[in-house]
Amino acid sequence: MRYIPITQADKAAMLRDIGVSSTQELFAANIPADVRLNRPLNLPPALSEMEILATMSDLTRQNVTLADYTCFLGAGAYDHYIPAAVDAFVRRGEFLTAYTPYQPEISQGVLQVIYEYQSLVCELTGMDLSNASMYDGGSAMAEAAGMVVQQTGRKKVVVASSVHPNWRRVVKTYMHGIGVEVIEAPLVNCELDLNKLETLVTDEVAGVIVQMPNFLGHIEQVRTIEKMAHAKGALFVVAADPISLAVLEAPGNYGADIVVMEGQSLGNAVSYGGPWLGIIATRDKFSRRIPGRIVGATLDNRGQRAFVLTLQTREQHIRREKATSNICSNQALNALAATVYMTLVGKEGLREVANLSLQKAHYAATQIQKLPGYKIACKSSFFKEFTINCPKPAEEINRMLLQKGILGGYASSPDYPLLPNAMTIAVTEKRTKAQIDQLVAALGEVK
Amino acid sequence: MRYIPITQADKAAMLRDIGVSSTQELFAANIPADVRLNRPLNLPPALSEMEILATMSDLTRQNVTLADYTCFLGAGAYDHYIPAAVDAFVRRGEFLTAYTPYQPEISQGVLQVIYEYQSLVCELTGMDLSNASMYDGGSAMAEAAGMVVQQTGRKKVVVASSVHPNWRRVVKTYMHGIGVEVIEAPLVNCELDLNKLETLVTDEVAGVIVQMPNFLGHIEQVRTIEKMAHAKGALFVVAADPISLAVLEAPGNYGADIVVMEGQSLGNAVSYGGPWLGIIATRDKFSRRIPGRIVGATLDNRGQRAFVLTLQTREQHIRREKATSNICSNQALNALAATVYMTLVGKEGLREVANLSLQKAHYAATQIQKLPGYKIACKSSFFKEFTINCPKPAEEINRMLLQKGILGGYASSPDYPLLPNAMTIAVTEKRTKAQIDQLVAALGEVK
Amino acid sequence: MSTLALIFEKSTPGKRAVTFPACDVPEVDPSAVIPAELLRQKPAELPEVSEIEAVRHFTQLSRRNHGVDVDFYPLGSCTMKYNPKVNEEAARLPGIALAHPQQPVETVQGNLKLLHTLEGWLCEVTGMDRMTFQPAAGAHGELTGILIIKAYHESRKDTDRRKVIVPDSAHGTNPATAAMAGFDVVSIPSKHDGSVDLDALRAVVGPDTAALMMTNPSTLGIFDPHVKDVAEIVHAAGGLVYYDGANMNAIMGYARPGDMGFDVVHLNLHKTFSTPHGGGGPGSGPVGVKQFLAPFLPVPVVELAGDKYLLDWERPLSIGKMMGFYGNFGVVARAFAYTLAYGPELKEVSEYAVLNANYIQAHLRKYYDLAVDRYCMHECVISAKTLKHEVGVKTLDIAKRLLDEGIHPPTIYFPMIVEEAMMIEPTETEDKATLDRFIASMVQIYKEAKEDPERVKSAPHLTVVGRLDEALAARKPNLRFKKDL
Amino acid sequence: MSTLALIFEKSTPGKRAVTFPACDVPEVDPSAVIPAELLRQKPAELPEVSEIEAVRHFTQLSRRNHGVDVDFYPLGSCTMKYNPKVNEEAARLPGIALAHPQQPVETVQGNLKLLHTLEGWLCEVTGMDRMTFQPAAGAHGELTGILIIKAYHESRKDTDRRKVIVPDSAHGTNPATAAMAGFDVVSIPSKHDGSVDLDALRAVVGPDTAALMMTNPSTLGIFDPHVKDVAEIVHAAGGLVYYDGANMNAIMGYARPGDMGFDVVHLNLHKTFSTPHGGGGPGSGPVGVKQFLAPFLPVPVVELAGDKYLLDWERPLSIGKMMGFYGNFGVVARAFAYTLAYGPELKEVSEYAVLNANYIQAHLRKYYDLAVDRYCMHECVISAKTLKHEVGVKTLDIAKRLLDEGIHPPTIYFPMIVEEAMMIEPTETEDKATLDRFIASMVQIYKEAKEDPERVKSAPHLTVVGRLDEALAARKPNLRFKKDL
Ligand SMILES: Cc1ncc(COP(=O)(O)O)c(C=O)c1O
Ligand SMILES: Cc1ncc(COP(=O)(O)O)c(C=O)c1O
Repeated sequence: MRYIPITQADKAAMLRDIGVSSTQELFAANIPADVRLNRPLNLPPALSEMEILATMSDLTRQNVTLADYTCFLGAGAYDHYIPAAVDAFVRRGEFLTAYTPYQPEISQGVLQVIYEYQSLVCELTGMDLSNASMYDGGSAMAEAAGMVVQQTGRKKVVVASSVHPNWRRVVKTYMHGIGVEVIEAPLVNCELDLNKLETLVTDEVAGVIVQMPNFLGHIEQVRTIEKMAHAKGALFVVAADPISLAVLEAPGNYGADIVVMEGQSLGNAVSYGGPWLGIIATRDKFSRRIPGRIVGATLDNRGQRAFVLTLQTREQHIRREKATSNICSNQALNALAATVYMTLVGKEGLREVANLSLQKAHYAATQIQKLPGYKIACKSSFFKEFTINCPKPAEEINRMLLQKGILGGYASSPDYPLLPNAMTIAVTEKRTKAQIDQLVAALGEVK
Repeated sequence: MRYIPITQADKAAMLRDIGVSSTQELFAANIPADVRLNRPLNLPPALSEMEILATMSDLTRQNVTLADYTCFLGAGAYDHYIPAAVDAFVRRGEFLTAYTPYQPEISQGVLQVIYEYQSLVCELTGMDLSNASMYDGGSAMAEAAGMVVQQTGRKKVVVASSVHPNWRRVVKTYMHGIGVEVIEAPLVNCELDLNKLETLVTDEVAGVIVQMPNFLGHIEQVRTIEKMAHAKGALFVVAADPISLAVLEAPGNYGADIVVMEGQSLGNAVSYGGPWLGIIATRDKFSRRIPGRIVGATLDNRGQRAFVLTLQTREQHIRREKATSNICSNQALNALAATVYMTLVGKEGLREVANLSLQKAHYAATQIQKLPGYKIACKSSFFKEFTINCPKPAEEINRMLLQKGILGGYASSPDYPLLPNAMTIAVTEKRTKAQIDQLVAALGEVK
Repeated sequence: MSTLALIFEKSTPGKRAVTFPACDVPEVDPSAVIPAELLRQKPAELPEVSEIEAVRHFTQLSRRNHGVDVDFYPLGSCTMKYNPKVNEEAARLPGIALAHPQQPVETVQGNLKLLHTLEGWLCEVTGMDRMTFQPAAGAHGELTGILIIKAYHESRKDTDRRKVIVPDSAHGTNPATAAMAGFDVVSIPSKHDGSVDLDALRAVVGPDTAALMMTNPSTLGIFDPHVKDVAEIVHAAGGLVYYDGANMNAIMGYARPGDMGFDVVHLNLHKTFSTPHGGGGPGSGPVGVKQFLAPFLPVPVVELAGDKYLLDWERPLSIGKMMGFYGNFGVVARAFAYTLAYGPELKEVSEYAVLNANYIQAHLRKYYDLAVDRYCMHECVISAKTLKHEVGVKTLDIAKRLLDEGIHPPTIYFPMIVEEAMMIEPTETEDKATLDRFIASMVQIYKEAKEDPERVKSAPHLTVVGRLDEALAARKPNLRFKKDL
Repeated sequence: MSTLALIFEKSTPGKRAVTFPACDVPEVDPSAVIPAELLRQKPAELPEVSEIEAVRHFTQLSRRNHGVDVDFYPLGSCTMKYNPKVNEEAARLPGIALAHPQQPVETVQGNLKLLHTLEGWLCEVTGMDRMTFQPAAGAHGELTGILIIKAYHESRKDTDRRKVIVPDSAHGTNPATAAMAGFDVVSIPSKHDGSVDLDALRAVVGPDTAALMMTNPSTLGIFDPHVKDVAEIVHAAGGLVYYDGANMNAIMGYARPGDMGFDVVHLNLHKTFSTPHGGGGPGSGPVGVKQFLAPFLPVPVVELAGDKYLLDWERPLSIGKMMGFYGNFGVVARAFAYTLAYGPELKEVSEYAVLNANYIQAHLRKYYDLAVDRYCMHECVISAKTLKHEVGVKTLDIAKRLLDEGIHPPTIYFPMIVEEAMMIEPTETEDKATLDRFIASMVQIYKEAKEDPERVKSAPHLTVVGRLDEALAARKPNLRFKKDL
C-alpha cells in the first residue's frame, strides 16, 4: 500500500457514505462472478522504496554503459552531450506530472514549451509547421508514409535501402496495414543507386523516403532525388539527423515535403532505445494531414497572447476513424528536453556540436584508413558517421574492443551483405582525440 | 565567459551610459596601481561544461563509494536510506537558489519549511525551540558550550571523552578562543566513569556535555549525569543521534538544557563530510541565547498566518559584537532535506528506521561475538553502533575487508588506546542479513 | 506580467549558454568534405540566450502549469495518479539511462532481464501469455494489437475479415486505430451504461468481422456484465477480441482480460503503472496476447535461453516493427519499479481506485446528474445536463470555475454518448481530504451556478490567463514563431 | 488559498509515505537491550502523510518562493549570481556524494586531490600560500582566521594583544567573530565612502592590537585606496590583518589580498564561486593564510606526498578543528566545477560584475541619492533619504514595491552608516535587459512615490501574503507547531 493514502478510518467513513459495507460489494456489483479472479496475483512480494532501488541497481549494474565505455556506436542512437540544465527541467513536477494541456488556462507552461518546440523544429528543418511530437523517428517516418499515401491517393511508397533498417521495418508494418506496397530502392556502395531509383519512382508512387545522412553515415543526392520524386507527382520525405542540420542544408531548402527526425540527440538519453522523440514537420499545405497535437497562439478574454491546442479536427478524439492518425499520448517530455537543449546550445552551440562531430569523425576515418586491412567502404561524403570494411567481421572486432573498454561501431554487414566486414562508426563531439587514437590503436591490433 | 550574458554590443552601450570608454577605467578609478595584479591568473584554461563533468567524474571515479561497497562505517556519518523525493525538493530552483528569507512576502516557502523544521526538531528532542540550523553537529556542540558559558558565567565545561573525538576538538577550539577550560571526563570501558565525573563537575563548571549514544555506540547513564550536572548548577548538554530518538528517550524528557545533533542521517548524503546539518534545540528560557536564525509565525496585513524571521536582536547583523554568535549563512538546504525526510518517513517510518538499525546492529554484534578472537568491548547497551575488540588492529582488518567490497568499521583504538584492536561498527536499516553475514564471514577469516 | 515572452523574443545575437571545447583534432574545412550545394546556407535561428535566461524561462514556464505534483488532477480516463519519485531515480540508473540500444546482448543482460521479468508479471496481471513493450503509448498498442490480429487472419488466409467493431462509447483512438490498420470501422451503439449491446453486436458480427475492440470497464466507468458473452459472440463468428486496458486501474487482481476470453490487450503504463504523463507523454502501451498470437508479435522478442537473455529477430510471422528499438524503455523501467512496490497488492490499487470514485459519485449525485445510476468502477461520469437546462451553466463553465480552486477539471464532453459529461477519475492515490475538497468545490460551484451563474460562466478568474479564443486559433493558425525580417 | 496548512495540520494517524522492509534478522525486544528508563515513552509527533501529500506540500511551498532561478535577485553583499546546473550534477557524482568521511585515505584519493588542487587555485586567486576548506560559511571562516591569528600571537607569547579593530562599515559578522574569539572589539569610524580612516586607525593601533578586519571592497562597494597603508600600519604595530573576502567578486584577477599585505583571507564560495545559497545555506568559507600562519590551520591538512594525498593531523600548533570533518565538501566540489569553467577568465567575472553595478548606479543616481559619488566596484549603494524627506516613502517601502515586479529587492538598511541604504549587487550573470527592467522598475517606483505615495507605502500588493507584523512575531514568539492536546 505504498501510494494509497486512505486510512482504515477514512475507508470506513467513505463506505458509509457510499452505503456499502465493504469495497467487495462495489466489485461484486460490477464484475460477474464468472470472470472474477479468485486467487491472489502471483507476483513477488511488495518491496519498500529502498529495496526497489537496490534491486534495480543490482539488476542493471551488469550492463555495459556509456558512463564507463567509450562509445563509437551510433546506428540510430548517439552519444551527444546533454547539458545538465536539461534534466533539471525534465524533473520539474509541473512538467513531469502534467498531461496533455486540455485546460489551457492552467497549462500555459506546457503549451508555450510546445509552441517553442514547434518553432525550433521549423527553424531547424526549414519547414512551415511541426506537431507537438511523435513516438520516435521510426514511427514518425511511418506516419509520414501514411500522409503521402493519403495526400496522393497512391498505393506505393519507395524507401531507400539506406534508411535505418528498423525504420524501414516500421514503415512496412504500418503500410501493410493499409495495403500499401513498400519498394526498397537499392544502393551502390553506401548511397542510393540513382539510376535504379529513377526506374522505381513511377507515377504510382506516393512518396520517396530517404535518410540524410543515411544509415551508413553517408550523404545522399537529395537534390536529384527531390526532382525525381516531384517529377512523378510523388512527395519527398526526408529523415534527417537534427544535429547535422547545423552543417547540412535544411531539407526545406531542397524541396522536402515532409521531414522526420529522431530527436534523441537533442538532449535525450540513449536509455536503451527510448523514450525518445519523433519529430515531424511539413508544409503549410499539409497542415490538415499532419498527425498529432499542435499548439497555436491565440488571445485570451483579457487580450493577452496565450497558447492552446488547435486544429484538433484532425485528431482521433474528434474525428475518430477519419482522423489523420490514432496518436493520442505523444513524447511531450522529450520535446521539452529538446526545447531546453536547443535553447541552451543555441544557434552557435548547435554549429559547434555539429562541427566537432564532423571533425572528429573525419579524423577517425583518416586514421583508420591508414591501418592495413581497413578501408572506408564508400567514397561519398559523410557527416559524423561512416562505414569501413574491416579485416574481420565487425562483431568479432567489437568483442575485442569491448575488452578494452570501447563500444565499437555497428556491424552493418548483416543489413548490407554487399559490404563485407562492414562497421559503421559514429563519432560525436564527446569523443576526444585520445579516445579516437585509442580506438585506432585497438583496431590496428586486429590481425 | 560561461555565465556572463553581456554581449559586446551591450557592453559598449553600458560603458557609454556610465560615461567611460572601458571597464579598465572603472578599475583604475578604484584599485591603486601598487596592488594591481599585472599578469593573468595562473589557472588551467577554462573548460566547457562537458569537459568539467568528464574531468570531475574521472577525478572522483577512483574513490571507493557507498554505491559499490557495503558500509559498516559510522563514527559520525551514517549510511541511512535517503528517500528519492528528498532530492527532488533539494533540486527545486526556488529552494536551491534563494537566500535567507529577508523578504518574507516572497519567501513564504523557505520560511514555512524552516518553521516546520523547527517544529520537527522540537518534537524529536522534546525541547521547546530550535533554530533554523547550524553548520554541523560538531560546531553546534561548540556553540552549545558557548551558550552554557554565557548563561552561567562560569569558565569551565566538562565534555565526556566518549563524545566524538572531532567534536571534542571543535569544542576545544571554540572554547580556547574565549578562554574556557575544557575538561575531558574519562571512561570505564565504553561509558563515562560516573565516579570520576562526579569529582569533575564542580560548581565552577558551566555545563556537562555528553553524547548519546556515545561515539563508541553505547548508552550513557544520562539520568544520573543530569542530576550531577544540575546539582552543581551546571547545564546539561546532550548530543543525540536523531534516528535514535525514535527508540531512545527524548533528551527533553531527561532534563537536557540544550540538545545538539548531527542531522546528516535525516536525508543528507554522506558527501565526504558535508554539507550536513547542525541541529540545536533548547528550552524557552534560553530563547535569547540561542544562536542563528529563527522563524516565527505571525499575521500579515490581510490577517493571514504567515512566517517571518524573528528574535533577530540576538543576531550579528543587529547586535554585532554583542550577538549570541557570528553565524550568518547556515545549512538551510540541509534543513529542508531533513524536513522532507522526516515528513516522508513520518512518525512510524522513523521508528522503523531506528528499530531496523537496532535489530541489525544487535544481530551483527551477536554473530561477531561468536567468532573466535572477537568480543564486544563493553557490556553496556548500544543502539546501532557498537565497539568490538579484534584479533588484529582494525586498520589491518579493514584493508582485508576492502578487498571483499566491505567498508569496515571505525578503527577506534587510536582515539581510545585503552580499548585494544577496537573497531566501532555501525549497522543501519540498509544493511541486509546477507551483507551482515558476509561481514561476519570475512571477519572470521582473519587469523 | 502575465504574458511570458517567447525564448526567441529573449534572444540577443552573440549570447551563449552551453559551449563546447575547442577542436582537438586536425580540422578539415566542411566545404572540402561536404558538397557545396548540400551545405547549410543560413543557420537555423535557434535562440541565443545565456544559461540564466534559459533557466529562468523554463522555471517561469513551469510555474504557469498544473501537474499531479501541484494538486488534484481527476482527469477521467487518464489515471492521473501519483508518480513516485523513486521511479525517476530508477530510470536514471546508469544501466538504464546510459545503455545504447545497439549494444551486443551480452552487454545488456540486465535490461533484457528487466523486460522479460516485467513481461511475465504483466501477463499475470492481465491473464495473457506473451507481451511486447514496443508500443510507445496506448494508441500505439492498439495499432500493434490490431495489426497482430490482421496478421493472424492473413496467416490463415482468412482475408475477408475487413471489419472491426467498435462501440460508440469507445475512446477515439479505437476507431482511429482500426482505420489506420486498414479496416472498416463498424460502430455499434452502446447501451446507456456504456456496455456492449449484445443484440446490436449480434446484428453486425459475421464472416467479415476481424475483431471487436472493447474498453472494459467502459468509458462510463462500468464493468460490462456480459463481457464474456461479447468475446464468445465474436469468437463464434471467427473474429478476435481486443481489450483496451486503459482502465485496468479498476480491476487489477479482481479480473483479467485473458480470463474474460480476450485475445489481445494493451495496458497504459503511464496510467495504471504510475509513469508520469510528462505534459502529454511519453507513455508506454505494452500489448499482451494469447499464445496462439505470439508468433505475430513485433520483433525482436526477448527470450531466455538457458541463463542468457537474447533478442529473437527470427520470427517470420511477426508484424515487423512498431518503433525503432524496444519501446519507451525508460518508461517501462519506471513501471517495473512500480510493480516491485506492490507485488500482489496491486489489487489494493484497484480496490481504492474504485472506493474513491464511488465516494465522489455518492456525494455529487445529489447535485449533478449521473450517467449511470449504479456503483461505478474507477471513475464516475456525471453530467451538468439539468443545470444547463435550468440556469445555462454548462460543463465547460464548471470546469473553468474549478480552475480557480487550483483543481484540474475532470475530462469533459467525453464519453460523447453522455450529454454535458464530466468524467471523474480520482485514482487511489488521493486521500479523503482531497476528495472532500473537490466535492465541496463542485457543490459550491453548483450553488454558485444557481445564485450567480454569470460568475461561473465567466470563469476562470484567478488563473494567469483567462478563457482563450480557440476559434481564433483555428481560424488564423499561428503555429510557430517567425522572426520579422 | 493563501495560507498553506502546515504539514502537521495535514497529518492523519496511520498515513504513510516511505516505508521500510520487514526485519530480516532475528529480532530482539528493544526493552531487552535498552534500559527501560531510557526507552522513548511517547513517540515524536512527526507528521503522518502520504507521499503525494508530502510532494504537493513542498511543491506548493516552493512555488511561494523567489530564487535566482525565478528572477533577478540583486541582494547586495550576497552575490546572488547564477548557480550553474552542471555544478549540481558534479556534486552528485558518486565519488563525491557517496564517499564517507571516515574512509581510509587510500580510498578517497580523488577527493583529496580535488581539495588540494582547489586549494592551489584559490591561493593563486587570493595571493595566499595555504588554504583550509573547513569553514562552513563566511562567518565561520572569519572565526577560523581570527583564531589562527590568536594562536599565532600565543605561539609568540605575545598575549597582550586583546583587541581586534573593526571599521563600523563592516558586516556584523566581523565584530561578532572577534568577540566570539575572545577579543575586545574596537570599532573605528569609516570614512563616508566606507574606506578605513587612517587617522582613526593610527589612533587605536598599538601593542594590544591583535588584528584588524577589513572588508575590501568595502560594504559601500568601494575599493579602499589606502589598503596597503592599512596593512602596513597594523603590521607596524605588530598586529595581523584579516581580509573579509566576501566581496572578492569585484577584484578577481585584478588584485589579490595577499599582494595587499594581508595575512589571512576568507572567501565565500557561495557568493563568488557560484554555489547556491539554498534558502540560507550551506555555504563554504575557506580561509587562506600566508606561509607563516600555515602551522595554525585547522587539522587535518591535505598534503601531497609523492603521488599520494594524505590527511596531516600532526600539526601541534593547529587551532584544532572548526567542524566535524573537512568542511562542506559538496559545496567545495561545486566551486571546483565553477573554477574549471573559468580558469584565468575569472577576471572577466569581476570585470562584468563591476560593469553591471556601475551601469545601475549611472541610471539610478538620477533619482536616488548615492552613498558615494564615484565609480563603484561590484555593487552600488544608493539611498532613499531625499525621497523619504520629501514624500515619506522609505527604503522599506521601495523594497516592498519591488516585490510586485517579481524582483527581489536589494539589501536594505545596510551598511548602517548610510541612511536609508539600498545595496545593489547585480552580479555579472545578469544581462542588460534584466538590468534595464530593474532600473525601469526603480524609476517607476520613484515616480509613483511622488505621485501616489500611499500606493508604495502599502506595497506589496501582488504577493501571496502582505506585509507582516514583525512586532507581533517578536512579542509573542510562535516558533513551532504544537498539537493541541
Ligand atoms: C480508454 C482509452 N483508450 C486508449 C487511450 C489511448 O492511450 P494513449 O494516449 O496512451 O495513446 C486512452 C487515453 O487517453 C484511453 O483513455
Ligand atoms: C561582507 C560580508 N562578510 C561576511 C559575511 C558572512 O558570510 P556568511 O553568511 O557566509 O557567514 C557576509 C555575508 O553576507 C558578508 O556580506
